[in-house]
Amino acid sequence: MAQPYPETHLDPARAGFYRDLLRRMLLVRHFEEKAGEAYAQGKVGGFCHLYIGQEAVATGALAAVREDDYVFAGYREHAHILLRGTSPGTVMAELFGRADGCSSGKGGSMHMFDAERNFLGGHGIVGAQLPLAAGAAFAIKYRGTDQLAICFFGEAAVNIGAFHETLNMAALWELPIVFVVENNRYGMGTALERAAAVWDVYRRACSYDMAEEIVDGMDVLAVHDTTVRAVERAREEQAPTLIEARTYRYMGHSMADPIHGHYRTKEELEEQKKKDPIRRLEKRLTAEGLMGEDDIKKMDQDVLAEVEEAVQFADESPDPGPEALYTDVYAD
Amino acid sequence: MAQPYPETHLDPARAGFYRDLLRRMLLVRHFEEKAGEAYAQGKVGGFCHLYIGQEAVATGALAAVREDDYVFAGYREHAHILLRGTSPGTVMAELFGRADGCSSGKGGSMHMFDAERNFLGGHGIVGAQLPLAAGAAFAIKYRGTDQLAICFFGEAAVNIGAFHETLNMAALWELPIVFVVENNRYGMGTALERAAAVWDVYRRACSYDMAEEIVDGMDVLAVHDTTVRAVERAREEQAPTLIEARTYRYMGHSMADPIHGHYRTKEELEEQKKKDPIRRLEKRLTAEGLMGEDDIKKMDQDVLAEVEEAVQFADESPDPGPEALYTDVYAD
Amino acid sequence: MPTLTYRDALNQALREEMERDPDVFLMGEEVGVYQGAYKVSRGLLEQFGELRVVDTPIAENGFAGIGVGAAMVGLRPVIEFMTWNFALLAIDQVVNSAAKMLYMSGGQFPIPVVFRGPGGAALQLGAQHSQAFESWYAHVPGLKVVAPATPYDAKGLLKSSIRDNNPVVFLEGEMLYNSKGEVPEDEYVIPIGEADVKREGADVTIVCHSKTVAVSLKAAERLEAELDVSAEVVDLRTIRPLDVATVVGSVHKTNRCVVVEEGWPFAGVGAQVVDHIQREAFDYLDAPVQRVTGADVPMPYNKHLERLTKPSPDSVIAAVKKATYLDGD
Amino acid sequence: MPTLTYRDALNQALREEMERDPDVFLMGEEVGVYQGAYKVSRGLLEQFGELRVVDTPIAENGFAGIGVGAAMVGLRPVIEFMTWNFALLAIDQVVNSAAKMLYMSGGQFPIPVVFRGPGGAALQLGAQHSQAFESWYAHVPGLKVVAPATPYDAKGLLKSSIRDNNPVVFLEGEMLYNSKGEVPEDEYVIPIGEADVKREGADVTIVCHSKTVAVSLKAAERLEAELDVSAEVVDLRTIRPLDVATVVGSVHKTNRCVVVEEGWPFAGVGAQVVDHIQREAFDYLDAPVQRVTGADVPMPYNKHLERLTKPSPDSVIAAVKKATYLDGD
Ligand SMILES: Cc1ncc(C[n+]2csc(CCOP(=O)(O)OP(=O)(O)O)c2C)c(N)n1
Ligand SMILES: Cc1ncc(C[n+]2csc(CCOP(=O)(O)OP(=O)(O)O)c2C)c(N)n1
Ligand SMILES: [Mg+2]
Ligand SMILES: [Mg+2]
Repeated sequence: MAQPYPETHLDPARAGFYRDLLRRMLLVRHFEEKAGEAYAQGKVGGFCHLYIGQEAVATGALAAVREDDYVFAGYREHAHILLRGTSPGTVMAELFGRADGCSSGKGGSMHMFDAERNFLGGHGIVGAQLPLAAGAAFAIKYRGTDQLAICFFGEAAVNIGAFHETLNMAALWELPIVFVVENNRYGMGTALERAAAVWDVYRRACSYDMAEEIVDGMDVLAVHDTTVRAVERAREEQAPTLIEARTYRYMGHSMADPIHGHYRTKEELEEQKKKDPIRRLEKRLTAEGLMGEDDIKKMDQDVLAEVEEAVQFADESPDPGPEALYTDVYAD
Repeated sequence: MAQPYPETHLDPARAGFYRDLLRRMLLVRHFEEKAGEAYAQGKVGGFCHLYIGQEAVATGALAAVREDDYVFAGYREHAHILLRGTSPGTVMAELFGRADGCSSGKGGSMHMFDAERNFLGGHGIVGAQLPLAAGAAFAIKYRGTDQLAICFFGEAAVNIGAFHETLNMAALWELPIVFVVENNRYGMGTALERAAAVWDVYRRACSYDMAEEIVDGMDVLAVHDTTVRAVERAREEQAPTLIEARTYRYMGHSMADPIHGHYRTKEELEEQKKKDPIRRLEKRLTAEGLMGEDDIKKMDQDVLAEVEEAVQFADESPDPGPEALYTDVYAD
Repeated sequence: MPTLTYRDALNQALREEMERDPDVFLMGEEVGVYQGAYKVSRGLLEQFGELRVVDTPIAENGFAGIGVGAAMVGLRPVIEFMTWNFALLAIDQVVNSAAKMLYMSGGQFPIPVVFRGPGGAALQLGAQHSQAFESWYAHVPGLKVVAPATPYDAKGLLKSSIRDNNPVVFLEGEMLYNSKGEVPEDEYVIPIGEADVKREGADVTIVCHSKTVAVSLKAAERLEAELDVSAEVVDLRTIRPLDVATVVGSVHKTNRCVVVEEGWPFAGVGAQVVDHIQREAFDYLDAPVQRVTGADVPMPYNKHLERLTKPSPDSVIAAVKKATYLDGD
Repeated sequence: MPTLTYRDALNQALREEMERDPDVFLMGEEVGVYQGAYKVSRGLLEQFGELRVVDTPIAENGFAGIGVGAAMVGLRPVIEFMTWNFALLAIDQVVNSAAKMLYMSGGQFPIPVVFRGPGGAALQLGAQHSQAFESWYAHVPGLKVVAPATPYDAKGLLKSSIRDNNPVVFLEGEMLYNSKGEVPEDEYVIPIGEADVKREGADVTIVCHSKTVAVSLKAAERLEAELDVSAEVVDLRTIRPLDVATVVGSVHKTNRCVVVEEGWPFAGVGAQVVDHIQREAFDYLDAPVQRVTGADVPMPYNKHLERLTKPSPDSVIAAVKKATYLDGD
């Protein structure tokens, strides 16, 4: 049985890498904060699911994969596409529904895509991305390359049939795929314990003789190391892995939902925020002398400026014209 | 981990019970043989999935439940409805599509029902009976009675989403239900090993912290004892059980399919037939002096006569009239 | 008469039927602790407890089947789909189990289950969350399909649906939940299968249901004011069984017809309505029946594009002009 | 020209396209070792190996999604559903993933996948195994829907479907697999979206597809012989996009029309065809368009009852009589 991952020791030679992780997490955090503001201003419509609190998971995991690997996520995917390198302006423009958005304004918050960067969505039906990602992994096997597919989903998705069907086929066919459960404890207002018969999500791997990993999802380095192992397993042994990353969301399920209330207390939320993944990495970097407080402040401001630019870009991007309504229904 | 069940010792005081089990298995065997003949004569249409070889499973399991328990099965359910006590004539008439059939000739081989005897089908979509049975178990819990639901399905059904969703909810909500996997090694022409990542089907219970049992499905007494344990668990602890019964089908998947061929050899089939569940019980009963060979012959002939009567009954039953086409579409 | 939102009218219907019949229970995602994703079930957990207001895992196929199974043994489940988009995962249980069980069993197992939740588009939810499936469900014998437009109809029809001994697909509208209307204090039910003339008129019949009723009424007002065209607005309320007599009766009077719906055009509800009219009112028709539907595209996220996909008073008026040869063609 | 069964014509199409393009693969239940539940894929495993002819577990939603995912990264999967009845479990991936991906991604991800298998009723398979879903799929923008009636059409259209860059729902007929017809030895394809006049005539147009084409042709022969009515038989071949021009053109000539389909009546394909005709040929119509459909009931098992549910030459002739006012009403 896998055990919660112990805190890693920092290696000064990798300071650049750590700083980069911090920068990425800050980017996600500030981007999401701005997205939330823009939502409140009515610039973003529909459902908008923010990633604040969970930054370490996608940041750590995606730092472990290559550009030519395929990445799939659900509807809470702003972070994942940003971490693939899609420009924040393009992502923000999609939230604003604009022509320069990563899905040309047609997809919105839940349906972001970037073919060039192998980011394959952005899917709104819980669990639907799992078979899709397995399909990409199947194609990799079919072509005999050493790519892999990585697929993110919430802990509530493990109760749906698609999870089971996909994990079985992925294990049976030895597909190069990494499944990452972002266990933020709740599916909307339902606590994991009220939805799943087994509370240790990673244990579900037992039904498929699949490799399992459990990791502290508030520790970006731990997530990274764990994913590196899973990536190796996928690339070298064509064996899939189920990673459970334990994390927490600070915001409501979507911008339309309350932050706390019937299903969780304010106290729980405040308690969890003390484990903030960004503050945690910052503290470690400063404690070990790999960054100064000023460096961090500077980085933070740079990132903030980048995100503000993104908002400006989105604001200035035009709406798609009415002719866009009937394009992209069919390919030639 | 559960282990293959050791051979039980016979208790002379229960001779009547053993004889009854034998009689039931013979009824199923002869009924199915006649059904096969009738199919060859064109009296039975559509898909017709015979149970020959698997008799010990339903016979042993259903001897362990009560009349007021709810029984669900798939499309290979002639045995199960017969074992509930529905008259063979009524079941045969359904195969013939006649008005006196247990579904008034509208259901056919795959859709048999007997509300009076709490036999709730007869379902043609692989896995669909699992949530239905959990629904009946939910109703039991809702009403607070000490009934239970028992649900039969093939080993190939464990790979479909409905299996996973249902087992999770059954375990989570502590429903009084017994799941019986009739592992006859093949789903149509696909061997278990080519469809499931884990070859010990009962191990799938691990994903739900559910009680598991593995049993020799060619040993009716072992199946019975195992089911008795599961029944107790359901009735007294409201805890579900996943039972895997290892068995074998002698015929093709349905009457339209080859008995052996691309997917299994004639040799394998002949080898398996040596473990015949009926011959096995007969041998034990005669070896331990609980039945004589003549008793058995007599019983066999009685059962055969009963089945022949059933065929005659079905033959003489009228087709439903054309007015039946539009009845039962909606209830009042 | 008190004024209620559509949401609260549904809540009342659920509450009253659960009080009336201990066999009625509500099951679905977030119906309990969270008080309902759209708050339709607010307060029910507190009143009826965990056994009768059941939060489920995300497992649509599973809990829909549990509803059908519970109905087989005599309970009267109300299964909430958070939205009908997610019910695609459960459609096997709705179509292959619920709709067919009575027939396959030769009449032994009626399935008194209600499947309910919001259907159709809300605002900017994108392609996977903005679909109107009424024509799919209405295609299937064994199902009844109800789609009320007003709080009054919602309450009366939900009560009838719960009491009905057949599987009922009950389509609400996320955009309707906040809409208000008069709802009597005294108990009432509205029979399934009866259309309602929401506005009388002489020159053209506008057939609609659910969200498009308000659109059609708005169009009718403008038609009267701007073009002196008197439009009769027929709200189907129930899609299956369809109240053909009311629709055809109206066309016999007006001789012209426009059918409005939110869903996609191909084989939509409107196509079936047209089929009845052209067959049963052929000699009364002075012009082809026109249809107004959702645009034949997956729903775009951008709000301007989204608006273009939806039936509007303008598009209804344009269709009426065609049907009355006022469009100058 | 050689004569082939519909089954072998499909087999040839698969084989030729797999030979032509290494990105094409076949996946589904029993397609490999078992040689296909209906033997459409006979010999393909032996020729192309396990990576290109993939047997799956029973997991329709899963392997349909795997097909869509593989298509997202450029393969051209052919996903076989053992029958379309079981595809209800996969319909979320067909509708929410395959049909919408291109649009949601602003044109970035075309989905060149073919979903194929037998649809409609065979003989005495009962309610859960005897359903014709073409109007459901045709309802959905983003999908193409093809339903060939002859070996020639089956081969040419399957090849086009595999080469198409969009998700294609390809409906075969279990009852058609053994039917024979001429199929040229030389390579050919048939464009998606073109109806085919299977028989020319002057007095009435019979619109049909798939299994009902043979029924309609039989009816047409008898109409000629018995009633001196000359029927034109239009085989839609593709349901979406619908070849409205050919249908309406024929009705412009004959002024009367009957639409035949195997599926249920409410919002069936025929309803949509009627809608087009009454709108685009209103002034040409001498009588209401009549429809012949499957009976509006779940499929009964009993063979006599089953026969009553299906369109037959008799029921088509009765409808033609109505459409030509020869029925004495
Ligand atoms: C099949 C399906 N059912 C229901 C929903 C509505 N829904 C959207 S997100 C969600 C909760 C998912 O929780 P989880 O998987 O834990 O992911 P998280 O939102 O916590 O990131 C639900 C029920 C949906 N989108 N799809
Ligand atoms: C969802 C679904 N997919 C496919 C089928 C076709 N089918 C019928 S039985 C069967 C094999 C089932 O095998 P198993 O569960 O092992 O039961 P057995 O037939 O061996 O008793 C298949 C694939 C079906 N009925 N339902
Ligand atoms: Mg969660
Ligand atoms: Mg089996």
